[in-house]
Parts: sequence; C-alpha cells; structure tokens
Amino acid sequence: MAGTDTMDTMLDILLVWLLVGAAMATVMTPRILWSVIGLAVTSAVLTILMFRFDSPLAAVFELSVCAGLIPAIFISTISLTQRLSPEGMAERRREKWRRFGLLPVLVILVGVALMQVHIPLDFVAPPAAKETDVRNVLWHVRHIDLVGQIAILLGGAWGVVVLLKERKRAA
Amino acid sequence: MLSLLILVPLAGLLLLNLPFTPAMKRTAWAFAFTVALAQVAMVLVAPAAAWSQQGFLAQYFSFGLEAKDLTRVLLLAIGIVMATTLMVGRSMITDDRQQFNFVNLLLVSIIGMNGVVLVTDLFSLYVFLEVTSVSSFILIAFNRDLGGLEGAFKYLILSAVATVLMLTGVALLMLVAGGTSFETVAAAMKTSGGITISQMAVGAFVCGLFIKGGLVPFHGWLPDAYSSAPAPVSILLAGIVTKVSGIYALVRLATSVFPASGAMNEVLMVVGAASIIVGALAALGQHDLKRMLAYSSISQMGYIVLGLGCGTPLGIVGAVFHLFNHAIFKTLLFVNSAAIEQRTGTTDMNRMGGLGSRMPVTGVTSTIAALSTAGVPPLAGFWSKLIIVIALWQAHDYGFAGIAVLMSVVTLAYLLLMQRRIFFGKTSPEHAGVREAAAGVVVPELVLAALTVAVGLLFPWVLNTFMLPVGGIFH
Amino acid sequence: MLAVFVPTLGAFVLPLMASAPRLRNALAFVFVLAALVGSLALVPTVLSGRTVDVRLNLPLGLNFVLHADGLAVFMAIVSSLLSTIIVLFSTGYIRHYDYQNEYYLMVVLFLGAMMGLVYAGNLILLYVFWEITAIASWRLIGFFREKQHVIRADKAFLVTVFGALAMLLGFVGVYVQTGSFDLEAIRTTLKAAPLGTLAVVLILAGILSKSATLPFHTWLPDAGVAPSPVTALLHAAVLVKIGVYVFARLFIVTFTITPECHTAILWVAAASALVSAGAAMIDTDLKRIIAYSTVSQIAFIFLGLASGTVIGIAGGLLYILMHGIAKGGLFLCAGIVEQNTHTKDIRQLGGLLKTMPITAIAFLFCALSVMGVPPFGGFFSKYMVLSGAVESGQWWIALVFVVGAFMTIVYLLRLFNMIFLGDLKKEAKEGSPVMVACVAVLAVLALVSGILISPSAEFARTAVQQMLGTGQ
Amino acid sequence: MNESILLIPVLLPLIAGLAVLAIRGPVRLAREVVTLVVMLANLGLAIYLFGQDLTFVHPWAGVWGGIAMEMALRVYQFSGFILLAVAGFSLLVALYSWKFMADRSYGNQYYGYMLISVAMVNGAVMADHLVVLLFFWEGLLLTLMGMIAIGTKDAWKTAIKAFIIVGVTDVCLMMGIALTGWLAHTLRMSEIAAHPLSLAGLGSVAMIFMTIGAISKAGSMPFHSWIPDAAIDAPLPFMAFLPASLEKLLGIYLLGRITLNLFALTTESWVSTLLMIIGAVTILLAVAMALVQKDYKRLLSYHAISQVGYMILGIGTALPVGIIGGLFHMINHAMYKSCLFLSGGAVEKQAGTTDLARLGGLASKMPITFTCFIVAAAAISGVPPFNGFFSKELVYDGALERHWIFYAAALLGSFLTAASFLKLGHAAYLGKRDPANEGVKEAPMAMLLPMIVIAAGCVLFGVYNPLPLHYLIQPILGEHRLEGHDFAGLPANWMLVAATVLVLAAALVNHLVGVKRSGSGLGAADHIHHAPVLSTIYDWAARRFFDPYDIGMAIVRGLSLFLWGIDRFIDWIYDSFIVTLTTGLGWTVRLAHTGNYSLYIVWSLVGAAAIIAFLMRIL
Repeated sequence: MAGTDTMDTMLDILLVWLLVGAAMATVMTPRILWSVIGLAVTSAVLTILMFRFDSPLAAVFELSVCAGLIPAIFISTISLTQRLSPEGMAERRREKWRRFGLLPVLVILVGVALMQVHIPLDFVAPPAAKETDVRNVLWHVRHIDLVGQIAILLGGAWGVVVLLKERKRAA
Repeated sequence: MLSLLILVPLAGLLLLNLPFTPAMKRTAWAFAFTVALAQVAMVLVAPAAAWSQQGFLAQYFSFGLEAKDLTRVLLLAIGIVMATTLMVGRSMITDDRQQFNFVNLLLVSIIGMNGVVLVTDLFSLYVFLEVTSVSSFILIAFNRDLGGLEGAFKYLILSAVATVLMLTGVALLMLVAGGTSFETVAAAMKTSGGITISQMAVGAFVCGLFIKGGLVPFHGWLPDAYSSAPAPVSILLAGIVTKVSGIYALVRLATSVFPASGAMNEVLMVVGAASIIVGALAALGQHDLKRMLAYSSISQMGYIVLGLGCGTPLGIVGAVFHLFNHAIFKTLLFVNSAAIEQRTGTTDMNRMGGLGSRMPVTGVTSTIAALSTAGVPPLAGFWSKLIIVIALWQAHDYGFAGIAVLMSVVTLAYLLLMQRRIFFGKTSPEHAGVREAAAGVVVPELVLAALTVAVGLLFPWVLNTFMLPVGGIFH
Repeated sequence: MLAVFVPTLGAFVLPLMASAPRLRNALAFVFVLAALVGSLALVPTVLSGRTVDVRLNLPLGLNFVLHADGLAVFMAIVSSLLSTIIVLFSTGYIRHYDYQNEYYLMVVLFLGAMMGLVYAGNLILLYVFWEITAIASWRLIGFFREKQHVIRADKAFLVTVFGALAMLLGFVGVYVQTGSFDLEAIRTTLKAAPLGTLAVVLILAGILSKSATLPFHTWLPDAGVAPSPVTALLHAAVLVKIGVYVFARLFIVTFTITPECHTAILWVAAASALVSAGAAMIDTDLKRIIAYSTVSQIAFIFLGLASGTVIGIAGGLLYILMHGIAKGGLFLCAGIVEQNTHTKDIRQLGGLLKTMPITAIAFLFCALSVMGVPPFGGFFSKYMVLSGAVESGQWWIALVFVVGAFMTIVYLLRLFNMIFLGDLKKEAKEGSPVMVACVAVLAVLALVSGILISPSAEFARTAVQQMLGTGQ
Repeated sequence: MNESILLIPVLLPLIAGLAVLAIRGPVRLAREVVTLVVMLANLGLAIYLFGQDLTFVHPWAGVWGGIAMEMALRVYQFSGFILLAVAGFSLLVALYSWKFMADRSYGNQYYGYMLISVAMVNGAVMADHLVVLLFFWEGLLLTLMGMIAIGTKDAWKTAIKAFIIVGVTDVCLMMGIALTGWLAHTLRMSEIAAHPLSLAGLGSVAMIFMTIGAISKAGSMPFHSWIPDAAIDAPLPFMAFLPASLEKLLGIYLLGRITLNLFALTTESWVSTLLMIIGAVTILLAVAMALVQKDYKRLLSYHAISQVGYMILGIGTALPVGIIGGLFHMINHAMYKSCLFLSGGAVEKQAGTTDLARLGGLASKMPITFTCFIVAAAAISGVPPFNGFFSKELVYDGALERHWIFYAAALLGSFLTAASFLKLGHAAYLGKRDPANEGVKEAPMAMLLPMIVIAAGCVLFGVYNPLPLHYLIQPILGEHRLEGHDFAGLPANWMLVAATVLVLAAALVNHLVGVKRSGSGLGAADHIHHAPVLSTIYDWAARRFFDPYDIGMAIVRGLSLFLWGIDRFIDWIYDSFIVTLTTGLGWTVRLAHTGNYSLYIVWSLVGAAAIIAFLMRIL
C-alpha cells in the first residue's frame, strides 16, 4: 500500500510542477496564441488535480468555467489580432525575455526555500458537518454569498459595457 | 432589516436596467442618492430594534448578518461618502450615458461595502471584498485613459495577490476550525490558536487585508490608482473603499475573531508606524495634488492601524474614531481637489497659485480639512489622534507615541505646503479667470467641513454615543 | 465666563459683517472690551481669596473646567487691556490693506482663545486653546500674501505646533502618572512624588517653543513680517505671555519638579537672554530688533518665575504687565514709523524726532520702561526679579542677567538714536491721530504703572499667595 | 512737626519742574522767578531740617517674603548736611544761569530738568530704604541725559554715552542693593546700620557692586569719560551744577554711607585697598590729562575727576582721619570746582570762546572774575590758607598712615594740579591780550554774585576750618569712631605741611621754566607734554585708547557679534537644515516608488512572507 501512496504523491507533485510550468509559459511566450493555449493547459491540469483530491463537484465547476472561457478567448484572439511583423516579433521576444527572464529561476528558488519550512500538522481536525454536500451548503446555508456572486456578475457586465463598448464619438 | 441594506441596491440595479426605458435612466441617479441618504438616516435615526436580524425575509434566506456598533459607524461613513461621490459625480460627469453607468457601478460597490460590513462569515467577507474590488477596478479605468487603465491594472494585480493570501488563510482556517463563520473560527482560535497552522492562516489573511488597505509594504498600487482615477472615483476610493475593505475587516477580525496575541499587535504597530513615516515623507516630495493626498491617506491609515495595534479597548476606540474622521476629511480634501481639477483642469501644484481669492469656499474648507488631518485641536482629527496617543502611552509604547506625534508635524508641513502652493501666493496667469467650483461640488464641501468642525466641537457627545460602545467589544 | 465665550464666539460673527467695515471694527472692539470687563468683574472676588469654578465633566477625564484665581485674572486683565488698545490701533493701520475681515476675525478669535487658555482648568482644554492661538497667529503672520511672508508664517506655525505636540505628549505622560487632566487633581496627587523628568522635559519643550526661548526662538523675529499691530499683539502683549503663564500655572502651582530642573530652566533662560540681546545689538531690521528684545525680556520673566522665591514670582508677574505695556508701545511706534517711511531698515532712518515728536517721545518712554529706569514700571519688576534670583541662591545667574540688562540698555538706546536722533534721511509725517493716541496712551500707561505701583503690586501679591498657597 | 514734612523737599521741586516744563510761550521771566523761589524755599527747608532726626515711613509696594518695600525717608546729620549743601549750590547755579541761559533756546527744558534733578537728589539723600534710594538715584539718569541733550545741536551723542555709562553702573547698584537686601534680610538702611554686614564672601561682592554705583555717579576713573565730552557739549551751568557739585556730593555721600553704615569696612580688608588704588589712579591719570588740555572747560572737567580721586582715597583708608578728610574734601571741592566752572562760564559769555589759545590778558578786563578764579585755583591746588589745603592735609595724613605710595601719588597729583592751574591762569588772564577780545567787559552782576559768595565760602572754610568740621562732618562719624581727637584747626603733622609748600614752590618753578621755554602761558606744560615716554602715552590717550567707554562698547559689540552668530546658526538649522533633511528623506522615499508594478508585487510578497514567518516563529 505504501508504494501506491508514494506513487500517488509523486504523480501529484509532477502535476503541480506541470501546472506551474504551463502558467509560466502563458506569461512568457511572445505569441498571444501560445499564451491562450498555455491557459487552457493550466486549467485542464487543475481539473485533473481536483479530481485526484476527490472533490468531483469543484472539478466539474472548474471544467465548465474553463470550457466557457477558453473558446471565447480563443476566438477573440484569432479574429481580433493580426500577425506581428518578424522584427516586431523579435522585438517583442526580446522585451518579454528582458522582463520575465528571471521568473523561472525565482520560482525554483522560492520552491526550495518553502521546502525548508517544516509545518507541524499537530492538530485534530474537527468532525465534518453532517450534510456537507456542496449543493446543499451553497443553496441553504450560504445565501449571502449568492447575492455577492450576482453582484459580481452585474459588476462584470458593467465592466464590459464601460470598458470595451465603443464610445460614440463624444460631440 | 439589515438585509435590506444589500437587497435594495441589488433590486434597484436589476429594475433600472431591465426595461431599458429612458425614463428609468433619469431616475437612476435619484434612486442611488436616496439609497445613500436612507442608509445615513437609518444609522442615525433607526431604533436599536432595527439592528437585529429578524424581518419577514429571515425565514426565506439565512443571511448571517449582524451589526454591532462598529458596523454602524462604518455604515454611516459609507452612506456619507457615497452621497458625496454621487453629487460630485453628477456635476463632473456630464454625459448622461456615462453617468448611468457610473451610478450602476456605484450601486454595485455599495452592495459590496455593505456586505463586507454586515457579513459574519469569513468566506462571504472575502466574496464581498471581491465585489468592491471589481467595481473599483472598473471605476478607476472609467475614463479609459492610459493613466486610469494603468492604475486599474496595478490595483487588479495586487488585489489578485491579496486574494491568493486571503484564500489560503480561509482554507487553512477551514482546516483548523471546520467552518468559516466568525463564531466557529473564534471558538477554534481559543483552543488551538497557538499552533503554527493557525498562525500562518491568520498571518496570510491579515497580509491580504494589508494589501487591500494599502499599508506600507503593500501600498504600491494606492498612489497610482488614486491619482489616475477620475475625480469622483478617487473620492470614493480614498474616502471609504480602502478603509472598509482593508481596515474595517482588520479591526473586526483582530478584535473578535483572531486570538489577541502579542506578536499580532507587534506586527500591526510596526506596519502602522512604517506607513505613517513613509506616507508622510513621500507626500512631502509630491507636486501632484492627488498623489500627495494618496500618500497622506496611507499615512493616516498607519495611525488607525497603530491605534489598533496597542490592543487596549481605548486604542480600538481611537482607531475607529480616527477611521470615521479620516473618511470625512480625506473625502473633503479629495472633493477640493476635484473642484480644483474641474476649474483649472490640472492637479499639478506647481502650475497653480493664488486660488484663495478666486475659490474662497474651496480654500477655507481645504484649510479646515488640512488642519484636521494634522490633528490641530478644535477639529475632529485632534481628538482621535489624542485618544490614540493616550492609548499608546498607557500601553507604554513611548517610541510609537513619539512617532505618531512627530509625524503629525510632518503631515502639517506638507499640508501647509499644499495650501501655500495652491491658495496663497500670486495667481498664475492661466488661472486668472477661474471662478468658484460648481454647486454640486461646493455643497458637499460645505457639508463635510461643517461635519468636521461639528465632530470636533461636539466631541464629547460623539464620543459617548458612538465610540465608547465600540470599545465595549472587549467587555 | 463671559470673558471667554464672548470673544471666541464673537470672532465667527465678524466676517458676516464684512459689508459694513465701520460696524465691524466697532463690534470687534466691543468683543475685546467685553473680555476686559469680564475679567475686571472677577477682580473683587479673586482679591478676597476665593476662586471661581465652572465644571462640566466629560468622559476620559477630558472635562471642561474653567478656573479663575489670582494668576488667571491678572493675566486676563493684562492681555485684554493690551488687546483693546491694539485693536483700536489696528482700525487705523489696517484700513488700507485688503483681507480685513479675516484680520479682525483672527484677532478677536486670538483673544478669545487667550482668555480660554488663561481660565482653563484642564490640561487638554488648555491645549485646545493653545492650538487655536497657534492657528490665529499663523493666519495673522501670513496676512500679507507674499510668498516670503507665508513661508515665515508656516515656519512659525510648524515650530509652535512641534512644541505643542511635545507638550501634549508631556500632558499624556502626566495623565498616565496622575490619572486625570484636572489641574486640582494633579496638584494633590503630585504633592507626593515629583513629576517624571521625561514629562517635564516634553512640557518644557512646548512652553519654550511658545514663549520663543533659546532653542525655539527663531520664529519670533521672522514673524516680524506681519502687520505691526499683529506683531505688537503677538510678540509683546499676549502670545509669548501664554508660554510664560502656562509655565507659572504648571511648574509653580501644579507640579512639584526636581531642583535640577529648576536650575536647568534658569540656565536656558540665561542663555536665551544673552543670545537674543546679542542678536538685537547687531540686527538692522527695526521689528527684528524689538522681537529679539522680547525674547530676552521673556527670559527675564522666566528667571523671575523659576527663581522659586515669593519676590521673584511676584517680580515675574509684574514684569509681564510692564513688559506687555512697554513692548506693545514700542511695536506700535515701529508700526507708525514703518508705515510712514515704508522701510524697516534702521540704517536708512534717522532724525525722525523732529518730524514725529509724539511717537519719538512715546518710543523713548516705552524703551525706558523696558530698560527698567525708575519712574517707569519696568524698574520695579526688574528689581524684584533680580532680587528674587539673588534670594534663590543662584546669584551667578543673577550676574548673567545683569549683563543682559546692560545689553538691553545699550541696544535700546542704539535703536532710539538710530531712528529718532541724528540727521533726517527720509521725510516722514506723524502717524494718523488714532494710532498716535494709542501709542501715547501706552507710553503714559508705562509711566503711570511705575508711579502707582502699589495697586498692581498688591494684586500680584495676592496672586502669588494663592499660587503658593502659603500665607506669606 | 509730623514727618510728612520730609516729602516736601522732594515734591515741591518736582512739581515746580514739571510746571516749568509745561510752560510754553513767551513768559520768560516766569521760569527764572519760579526756579529761584523754589530754590530759596528748598534752602530754607534744608536749614530748618538740618540737625533734626525725622523718619517718614509709608507702605508703597507691598511686603515680599518678610522684606517690606515702603517709602522710607530719614533726615539725620549726614543727610541734613548734604541736603543743605545741595540746596545752597542749586540756588547759586540757578541765580547764575538766570543771565547765562537768557539767550538760550531750550531755557524752560533746562530749568525744568534742573528742578527735577534737585528733587531727585533730595529724595536720594533722604532715602532710608535702599529701593527708594535706587528709585531717585536712577531718576537722575533722565535729567542728566535731558540737560546734556539740550546743549549744542549734536550733543545727543554725548547724552547717549552718558546715559549708557551711568545706566550700566546703576544696574550694578541695583544688583548690589539686591545682594545687600538679601544678606541683611531688610532694606531699611537704618536697620542695617545697627549691625553692619561683614565683608566675608558675598558681603564684599555686594559692597563692590554698590561702590561701582557710587563712584560712577561721583565720576571717578573707570566711568569718567562722559564728563570731558559733556564739558564741551552741555550748557555750562549744567557742568557747574551736576558733575561738579551735586553728583559728587551724592556719589561720595553714598560711598560714605556704604563704608560707615552698611558694611564694616576694616583697614586690612582688600576692598579698602582697592578703593585707595582707584583713588590714586584717578588722581594721577586725570590730572595728567588735564595738564595738556587746550580748552578751559575740558581742563576743569578733568580736574573734577582727579579731585574725586582724593575723596575716594580718603574714604578708602578706612581711618577716621582719612574719612573725615575725604568728606571735608567733598564739600570743599564742590565749592571751588563750581566757582571755577562759573568763572569759565563768565569768560565764555563775555569772550565768546573757551579756547585758551584765543584767550589772554582778561585780568584787567574782568577783575572780579579773575580774583574769584585766583581764590578758587589756590584752594584747589591746596595753597595753605584755603579750605583745599586743610582737607588735603587730612587725606595726606590718612594715606601716609596706610602706605607711603598713596601719599606720594596724592602729592604728585597736587603738584600737577598746581602746575595746570598756573598754566590756565597765565594763559587765560595774564599774558598779552588777544586783539579780538578788546571789547570784553565784566560779567553781569547776577553771574558774579554766586562766584563771590562761593569764593568767600572757600576762604571761610579754609581759615576758620573748625566750623565745618565740628558742626557738619565730625558728627557724621559719631563719637566712638573719632577716638577722641579733633581734626579741626591747623594740621597736626608739620612735616606734611612742609612737603606741600615745597611741592607748590616746585610747581611755580616748573611753570616759569615752561613759560620761558615756550614763550606763552599756554605752552607752560609743553615740556612735560613732549617728554619722551609721556608723549606716546598722551598720543594714545588723544586717540581715545584709554577711554573705558569705547573699550566697553567694543567688548559688547564683539560679544554680541558672537551671540548673533549663535542665533544665525540656530536660524540656519531651522531654515535650511531641517528642510533639506525632510526633502532629502522625501526624495529617497520617492526613489523607491518607481512605478512598475512588478516591483510592488515583489514588495508585497516579501512583506507577507516576513510577517507570516515572524508570526509562525513566535508561535
């Protein structure tokens, strides 16, 4: 049994590293297309991780969000952006490299540092509440959060209206 | 009754936008204004009974809302600042389409802020923080000019960092306490408050709040966001948003939820002192009015946190009182800057001069606000700073008390500098024709100035009715 | 408590009457007069040894207490008397400058705050009025809107606020040590243990900054740029006296402080007297010289009060009265001279005796009173202060002050002959009748206060007895 | 006869003075008449009061720590005597100035100040309370300055100088009085006199301060420099009135009170030797300066200073003989000095100038003035039959008893005095007449009368000297101090008399040699003037090096420059140092806000990590 445990944790660690690598890729690639793909990969890996940590509902949510999000961005990047000229691309690559060159080194360093910190898990987790089903909690117990989420949605809507909508040329 | 504070704006939002009839548009501003004024009236007038949770809605929705005296003070502040922002917004934003959007966004942010103040659950606290942040991002970038976008972007990025920290905090607390409502967490903290995990969680959550509150190590976004935002928005931001999202949550959690540990107080004191010093010194060197006021509000935030950090009930009272006062006179200062911007079109102090004779009301009110910020006696700022200093001295933190007092001299210095550059001296030619600001701006100026002076003079009454019960949290 | 409330509240009514200047001047004068009458009304009660109290308890020990005893009424009369004269003078002086409403508002507010401070029975109330006077003086110094003046006004304001904040810290220290802000309560509790040196030093810093003694004195000469009735009001009659009054009120009546603090105060006062006397000798600006001389005379008053002997304290009190009258006169004369000759540099002035005889004689009378030449009031106070210093054992410090007295005589005479004697360089006609009348009144007052010394001496004696609570 | 009569000598002249000052307008005679009447009344009152012992006490400025401040006046034989002398002289000078001031413009101010100063002197003399003494003493300051200022057009410079010198020393007197009051725990002189203070420690310091006040009023060496300048600028009757008589009387009166009543001055205490040194130095230096003067009035003023030296030397000896000699010299000096000044005035009025070079041969023109001058000059040089001789003998006796060096100095002093007066007499009155003052006629009767009276007084006090000694001066010391011997009559020690006569003869010879060598009366002293060592000293003196006033002012200016430096430094700290400090700090802080958000993120992360680590470790 111990073997499978180590195998599982190894797999999880691998997935986490993959997640971090994809995230870095989205930031560092000069081409927008590649960054969108990187985004898709990150959310996919995240969903897998959630399934592995046996919280199916959260994973499903993540999947639906990612499903909705990625195609929208995908289409917009393809339709709205045009290809950069070669020297434009080179210049962008240089500029990207200058800003984020050190990022991987930094991430590794932080990772190593966090390894040293030993956090004793010396506490007894309290018994889980009886119906812990997400649906029930969300709908019956936490109404206030619903209101919050609706507000965020409306806020987002106005954000789009204000920021992205073409202004008619002010007189 | 409490839930109305959140539901009414939400319902308003929905109603205003559904039918798309032009008639509704005009009433939008009026509706928002009545909501804000109703909130103020509710706090001042409403009988104690209204504050309890029961109401016909109770049986349908289980809103874990409750309002102690601390929240009443905050609600009052939110109401006042919201009303001012609306009035200034109405006179500054001429295009009615824009104005409609502006009002809607304000309604969203009022929901968020009321939520933060009223909620009793850690996670919903986070949710409503997000609501306010979203509406603030958009508001900062309202004019879609380069500065606005850049400021919003910075705020967005740093709020993201804050979110990460807060969520880890909530997750860990969930792990330790099993639930996220204040009571369960408080109970858990009493028993297993000392273990590393809970300390880490508390630390993470508090740092998230520090970022939101714009205190020194985390204040990077604040000057850019404030100075590049359009005038009415910077009034809202400076007046109440950072206070509610950053400081109020800190006060609420430090007093009732998290364990009162010496280390936490130490952290608060150090962060507070650092932000006072850095804020004041940075403000000294500025030549852009709004950036200077931004740094000055960082410095004043530092005072509040310093008051909080000394842990005694008097310290809490001082902190909350200063929070309320600061909301008033900082808004007044930003309204003044809005008035100047409206008339002279610039906030660069070097190009201003001698506006005192041109814009007398703005001049007088800004002097009152400046003196109150610096803590000159007859005005409100003095009393709150005095209580903080007394609390610090009683807690034998002479060093911090010394810093607090000395820095108020520097505060006075840069505010006098501002006064001299803008209002005294000879009028620069380009502003020769400047007349007094529009009515929409002058009225809030007068109201706020009157409020500052009133709180200053009627200090004893204010202290008894509002503040001392806040100190009661502990007994 | 008429004395306190009428001017302070009245101050805010004034700007409303901006339209009718004549009415406004009259009203300002009435308010200041009300303060004077209010304090005079208290004299009989105080002389009979009783004290008057108005108390309104508030939370946190910050209660609103007004307390009138010998010292308070004495100071109130001194400052309100001089302010009435100065307000009268300024009606003539300010007529041809703008911002007059603000000027009158601030002057009357200043006096109201001064009255409040004198009668304050609670440390925080005292501090509040202290700061109001700082604001009023800031606005008044910055009256002429030129850049240089406003910078000077800011500097003065910052230095006084710095001192005031240090004092506030000291008050909080006292509050923590004695548990209350009320002077009476503090007085009883402090009888046992003397006050902590940190609190003493902080409070002293505040007092020194307000009374412009050595380390913090530079703002006083710089504030000479203000309109001359203001400098007269500020320097000579009232503002610096507040510092001295609070010193008397706190360090003599309420606190008991360790002996080395006493000697430290004396040495600071001695140093301040000498430095400012030296500076007065060299400076060439008319008002700066008189300001420096105020700084050195204030050091004399400190000497009297800190000497701890009955005669010294009484001397200090009398000195406040005499110096107020004489220095007020000097400044008003300087105002007239400056207004007519449009220059403050004494090198360009000369021979004004022939063209401005009355002002010259008034100037001479006031200068003689400051020097302490007998028939004038200054003589008695200087003698009593000196014998107080001698009696308190530190006769070395008395020696330093004798040197100070020498220099006072020398620089005042230098000033007199540079302006009024010698050959006429600038043509100047006599000041307007109102202004000259005021100056003449002050000069006569200086002379009369010398000759009829017994009433004021008697008043000072009862005040000192009350302060020390001894039956000497 | 109630005591309030004491107030009259003070109030009467004061009110009259103010009245005279108030009288504007043409009524010229009114001023002189009022002054004369008041002076006469004053003299009558003085005569009446002489010999009485009255005390008048009236509470004045409250009781401070047991020491009462009340107006206490007291007349007893010493103050009575001075009162009488003052009244006499002021009457004579008033009479004299009737004519002298006739054509002067500031007439009424002059008379007003004169009356007020008489009142002040009366007050000071009668004062029994130290503060009252100080009150009247410094009151004189004003009238002194006033009278000098109304002299010539730019006389105010000397007035200011005089005011500063006398003012400064008066503050020393105030300090001395404060110290004495504290030591004796009472300010009433009569109470202190009961048991004079010992000179240990603070006592001597107090005495030094009081003596500074006294001798500066009397016009001795360190504080004398205003008198010669005043001689030229001030109106002449003023010189006769104040510096010559009144101030000397008052100064030495106080010195006498200090040594006799307030402090137990003993021969071996260093204070008395100090006094004698001051006296000797004053005698020598002043008379040396007098010798070379070219102006009638300046020469007389230097002599006035040198004679004070004799009085201080006399009192300084602390021996009965010395003190009596000093006091006797005081009254004699007052008489012949004022007579000399009056003669100078007469010459100036008639001949229009006091410059010796342009005077000459006036004896025949102004016989009476000349005779009075001869009498007074003889008296001052100590020629035997006159009063000066007797008082100098007593002083010599006291000085010799203490130490021969003082006696030698005194003797040399009188030698030079005699020489200078011979020179003056020769240059002014004998010699060939200058054509310019042909038409000079005798001075009017009103000016001559006072001179004649005083000259007669000199002779009287000289020939019949027991009168002044027995009735006026010796009672002051009282029986126990006199140890029985009576100083009246001819001087006891013959050897001293011989030495004096020898000295006078030497002065005559020196004068004749001088005249033969330089050909004119004026040049009589030139050979001394141009002697090798002396000439350099004289040049320095001419360039005012030795003038203590200038030295003092230089010191004060230097000190204040230094202090002004301190002030500027403190000012610099406020103006530039703190401002640059704060802006510097502000600038460094702004440096950190570069504005790129990645830096901000790094900050906030580092901050968060630090806080969490801090919390966890503390656990």
